[in-house]
Amino acid sequence: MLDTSRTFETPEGVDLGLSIAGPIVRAQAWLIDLLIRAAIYIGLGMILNFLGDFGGGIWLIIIFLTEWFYPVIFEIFKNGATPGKKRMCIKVINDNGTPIHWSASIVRNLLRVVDFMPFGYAFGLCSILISRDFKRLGDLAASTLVVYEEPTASAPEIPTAEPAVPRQALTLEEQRAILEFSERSSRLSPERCKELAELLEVITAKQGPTAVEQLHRYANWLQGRS
Amino acid sequence: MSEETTPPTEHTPPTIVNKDAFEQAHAKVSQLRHSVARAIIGQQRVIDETIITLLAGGHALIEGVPGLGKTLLARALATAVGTQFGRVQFTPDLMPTDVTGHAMYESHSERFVIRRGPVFCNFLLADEINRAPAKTQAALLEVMQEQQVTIEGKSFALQPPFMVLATQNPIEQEGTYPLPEAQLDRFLLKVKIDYPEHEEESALVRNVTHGHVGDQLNVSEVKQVLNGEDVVQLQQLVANLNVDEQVFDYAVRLVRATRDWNGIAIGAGPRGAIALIRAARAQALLNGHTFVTPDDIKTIAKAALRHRVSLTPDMEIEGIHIDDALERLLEQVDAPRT
Amino acid sequence: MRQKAFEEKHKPQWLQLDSLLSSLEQQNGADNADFPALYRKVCHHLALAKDRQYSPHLINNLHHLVLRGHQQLYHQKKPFASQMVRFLLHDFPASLRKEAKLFWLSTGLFLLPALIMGALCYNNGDMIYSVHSVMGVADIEAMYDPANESIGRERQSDTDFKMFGFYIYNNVSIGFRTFASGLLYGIGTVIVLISNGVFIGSIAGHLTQLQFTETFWPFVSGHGAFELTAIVISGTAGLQLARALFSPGRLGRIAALKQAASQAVPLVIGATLMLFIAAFIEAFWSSSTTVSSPIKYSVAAILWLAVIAYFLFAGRGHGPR
Amino acid sequence: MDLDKIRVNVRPRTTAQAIDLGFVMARHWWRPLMLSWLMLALPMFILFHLIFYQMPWIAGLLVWLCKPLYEQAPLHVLSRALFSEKTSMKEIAKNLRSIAGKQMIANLTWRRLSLRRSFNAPVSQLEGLKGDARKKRINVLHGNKPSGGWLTFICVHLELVFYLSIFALISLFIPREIEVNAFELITGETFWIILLQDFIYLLAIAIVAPFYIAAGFSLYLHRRIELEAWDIELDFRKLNTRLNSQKRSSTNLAALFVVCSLLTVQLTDSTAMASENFLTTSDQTSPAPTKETAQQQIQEILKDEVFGQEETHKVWREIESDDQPEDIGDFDLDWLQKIAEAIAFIGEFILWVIIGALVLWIVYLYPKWTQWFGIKSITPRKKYRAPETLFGLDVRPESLPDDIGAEAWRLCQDNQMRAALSLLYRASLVTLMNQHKLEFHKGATEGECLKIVQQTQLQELGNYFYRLTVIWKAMAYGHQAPSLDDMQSLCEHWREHLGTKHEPAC
Repeated sequence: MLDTSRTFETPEGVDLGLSIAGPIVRAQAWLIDLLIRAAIYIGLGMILNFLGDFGGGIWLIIIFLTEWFYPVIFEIFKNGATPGKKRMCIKVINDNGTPIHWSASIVRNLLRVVDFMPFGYAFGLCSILISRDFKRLGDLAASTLVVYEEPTASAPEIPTAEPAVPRQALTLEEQRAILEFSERSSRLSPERCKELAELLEVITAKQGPTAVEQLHRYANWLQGRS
Repeated sequence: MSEETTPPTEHTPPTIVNKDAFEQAHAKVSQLRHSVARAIIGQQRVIDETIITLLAGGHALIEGVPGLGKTLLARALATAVGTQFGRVQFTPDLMPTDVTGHAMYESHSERFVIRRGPVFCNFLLADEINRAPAKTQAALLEVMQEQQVTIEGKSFALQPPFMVLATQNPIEQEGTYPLPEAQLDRFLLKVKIDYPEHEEESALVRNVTHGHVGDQLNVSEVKQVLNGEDVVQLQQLVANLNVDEQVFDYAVRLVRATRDWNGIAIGAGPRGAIALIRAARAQALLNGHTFVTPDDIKTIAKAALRHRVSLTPDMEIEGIHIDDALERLLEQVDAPRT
Repeated sequence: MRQKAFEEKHKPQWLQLDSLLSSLEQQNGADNADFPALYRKVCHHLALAKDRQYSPHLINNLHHLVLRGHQQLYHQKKPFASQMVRFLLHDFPASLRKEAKLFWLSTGLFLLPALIMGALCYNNGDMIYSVHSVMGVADIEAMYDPANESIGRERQSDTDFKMFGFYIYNNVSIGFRTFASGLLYGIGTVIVLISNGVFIGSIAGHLTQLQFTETFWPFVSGHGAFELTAIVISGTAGLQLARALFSPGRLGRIAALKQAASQAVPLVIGATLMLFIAAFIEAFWSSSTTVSSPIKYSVAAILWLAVIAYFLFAGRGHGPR
Repeated sequence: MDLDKIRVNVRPRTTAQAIDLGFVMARHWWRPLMLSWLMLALPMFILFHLIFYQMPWIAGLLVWLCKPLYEQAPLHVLSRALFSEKTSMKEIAKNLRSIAGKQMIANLTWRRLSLRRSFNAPVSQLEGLKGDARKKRINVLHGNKPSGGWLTFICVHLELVFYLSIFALISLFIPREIEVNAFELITGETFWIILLQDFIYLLAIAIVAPFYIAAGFSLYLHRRIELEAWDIELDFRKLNTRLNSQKRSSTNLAALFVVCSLLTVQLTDSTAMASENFLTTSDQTSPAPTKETAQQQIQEILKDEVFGQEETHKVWREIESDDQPEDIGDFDLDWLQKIAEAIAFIGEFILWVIIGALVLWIVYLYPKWTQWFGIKSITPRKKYRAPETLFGLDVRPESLPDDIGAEAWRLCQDNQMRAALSLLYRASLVTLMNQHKLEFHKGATEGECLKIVQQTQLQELGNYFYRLTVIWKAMAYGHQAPSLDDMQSLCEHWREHLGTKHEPAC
């Protein structure tokens, strides 16, 4: 099965899944960061321009610091995400699932120089395309990952219906499928709902919209509504 | 939390400790000390603290560079108590099931057989616990807390007495996984082993090399002086030793002082005080008192607190160790009032 | 247990963990004694929910909670300031001494071309044109020409600042590149080291031959202690990467590289700090013309001795814990 | 073909994650995708350059224009591979015309610049829809959150990145002696150089193509997974199979539903009349490698902030232009200049002060430094001040009665053992502190006090104090009252050991 997620077993014996972020979304995040940095440089440049050489020196120092440490600072203090990454809902973590720390962040960001070579992050791109976990060279050296930070979704409501007990014993997985059907039914077209529900004629013994209704009733029962 | 004994409610009338039973117990403990000390030259404080942990029914974390006789200590103690000894060398590739045990399919009998891991013993030496990844550490820590092992959904209670001696190298060494601070609480005491004094060291070298081929550890000098039941009885007795209100108060004040002590970033939690009292009771038995004195508290205070507090950055910058800070704290906190 | 009942029974604990995590994430979590136990419980809930195939959104939410908990529990918080001091007084010099062989290799790669080019340029006035353009040489000559009035004038503070910014930007970038290009099997590092050696050596030789010693040597000797050493240290770090790639030993290449990178970090950070110091000296001290040459030379000698002593002796003990 | 045989983990994903899955798919089936792409692209490249060898820039333009044609075959391969079906290259070659020729004119003309090309391709190619039906289908699939635009935008830039990178790499390996630089390679005008440019362009788009196609297809797939709940269908079907295991064949018939609609390859030539969204404004692909356009477009794109990695260079220019005072403006800014100079001067001063402070600090910390440097340091002695209370006892001399022994004995006879012992113990401490100048800390316990006393040379005093301490501790913490005899002895001997010198002081 091809997938973009990696699972880690925590010390507590629970599997945690993380979705690895690929090149497109990372490029988008990088673009946003680039625009932010450019805006800072231009804005500051205009202000510092009035201070002559002194301003010029300060400006250079700021550019230097920002160019090298902008990602580092955000990754350490802002939970692994620069503003661009935050906007794209991705963040950097260590590849054992723990938050990124100083030395890893510094390694992965200093090695941007190599990733950038020979032009426009070409080496980094090749590395991302080839490596299993979308890692650029900096990520490989620092053992870091870029993953999606999935926001918690609010609970989808199951259409209320009179609970009914399924006629046949269902395995847990099947119960979950019925629950999921009910949860997602509002986002499916009615025809498609009907089609799906009719697949389960063996249990519902019904056709058409009543089959959908019947599945909702099972779902209500499965969820524990009395 | 099985780790904690219920602290006596206020104004507990002093329980009457049977004098004879106590004298017997004290004698046994003294024998134990001497017996263990035969194998381990010097390091009397380390031996005492380990015995205290045993008597208080806790677990000890021993810190020190390799080669200072940690394994010997655990083995000597196990021999003296006449119980089963288990040892696990923690390595980066150690799996939780290597510690706890696992179910194996036996093809000829066509059924699953539970292979018990090394935790099924009375004394477990978890060597270099910080070399194993967090997953394996967590497995051991859970066993320590629950005193039972779950394999394939079945629970197996461990036979008391059960004690874990976990050793760790100083954190700075490469390739270690430090125990999460919040989990260190599970250890009653953190024992520090330092290099022995000069005479002690030469005695040690003589002892190890005399009449031996190779450098196997020599516990033949150690005689069995107790058995498992004795230990359980001793633990009972220790748990019933008298603690005066003032001593309780002293322990609590010490722990509270760690929380707003200038120089300590994170103070000890309530479990710190509980650990202090538990260990002090055992210390009292070692000293031959039927009651706990502030001296007992003070003697074990550093061992009971050093893994529960952490220093502020500026203290660390000044090169002050946790023990120094605790020492100052102990000097400053008033001993009990009468 | 049905999902609804399960949710109702454990919801308070989830909410508690959630708020605890929020406060921990804001780094003001005061008392976290309950945290591991609570976290463990919720882990258990997640495992149960997965096992009982409760609805995906519940599993997702619990998963998210556990993920945050995992990140907090195994997060290593170390105070930055003490780490920094520890780094300066122990880690940095100690890790350089550990890589003494590579350091000397790096020094050789830098120093030999510099000496050779210096000697060649000193003996042959035209030699410099083989590595520099005519324009470049003219610029440099103009800069250090004692007859040139502009260098005799004390520079203003604001110019100093501008140069400070420039030096930091330029030097540190060179340092970083020297390190990072070690990832190309060391080729980049070697090229940077040699070319810097050639560049500096040729200029030094050429200017000495032109008798511009009064302006050139006092200028470079002071900050050179930090700057040249830092470049060589960056080179050492780059060579560490290269070594991991060439002879990964018993590890895989990637694993060896990771290990080398984490070992090289102290060197890179240290070199950066040294380049900051160098930029400061270069901008505010070396450029000063009111200070006479003997003073500059003696300060330079002190700085060189300090740097050497630092790397020889600092952090020999156990280091602060 | 069966949904059960699908090779990806079917679950709803966000747009970005769908694209990522596309990249994973492309990586996994890299070889067949690449081969089927080259199958058409390479011959056409050669063909165009043979035909237009006099105007190679036209050939380059055509190579660019025909990109959608090459993408049809990989898409076909991918859609079959997804359901575990292998497609041999021979098969493709045989059906090349029917696969690649589908809706060719539309693809190469008004749909050519669509930003959502790779998303929409499966609709026309795999579902075989055209005209209004296709348009409707596309609208349904995109819903209210059309996707695929960013994918195309970024992939175009990736092509450009690879294109320029290859040049950069080449220029790295050209020895200095040969006076050819990368810039001349990019801007050169001779046939061979343009051919080289075109070939490098082909390489660049070849690297990106499989990923682009697969990512677009994955986007399309996930919209359908979301709209049609494939994952639920899979589960339901499994459930059905379990309950109807005896009638397995019939369920398999039903299983063909989704898949058929997805993968029907209609072999009729398409002259689609669809007037779909036509995005004229997009800069949809990278520059055609003709000499003018290439140079011009590269310049344009490099101006784009997206490619602002050149910003460092901009920086340098800014600084140099800083030197020109005219830039500041016509109005008089001398005062500002002066302020700046003042700030700079103060700043420099502050920096020196900081340096000085650092040096002082280092000197101040010297003892600790020595420790860190491995030299044993001398721990500074703490200052000692006699405490006023010890164990909560008032231990100032003034607080004591005159005749301690007698007073204590009186308390004993009143049966106030504890008070008596407390008095004796307290008085002893006071005497020890004041007469013998012993140091007790605030937090010193009885045991520690005893140790201090025993360290003095006063053997008898030590013995007495030892007895007192033991009895006191048993009383205070063990609630064990001492015998009257013991108390009497203690009270009587108090003066002998501790009282004599104390008396005159009072």
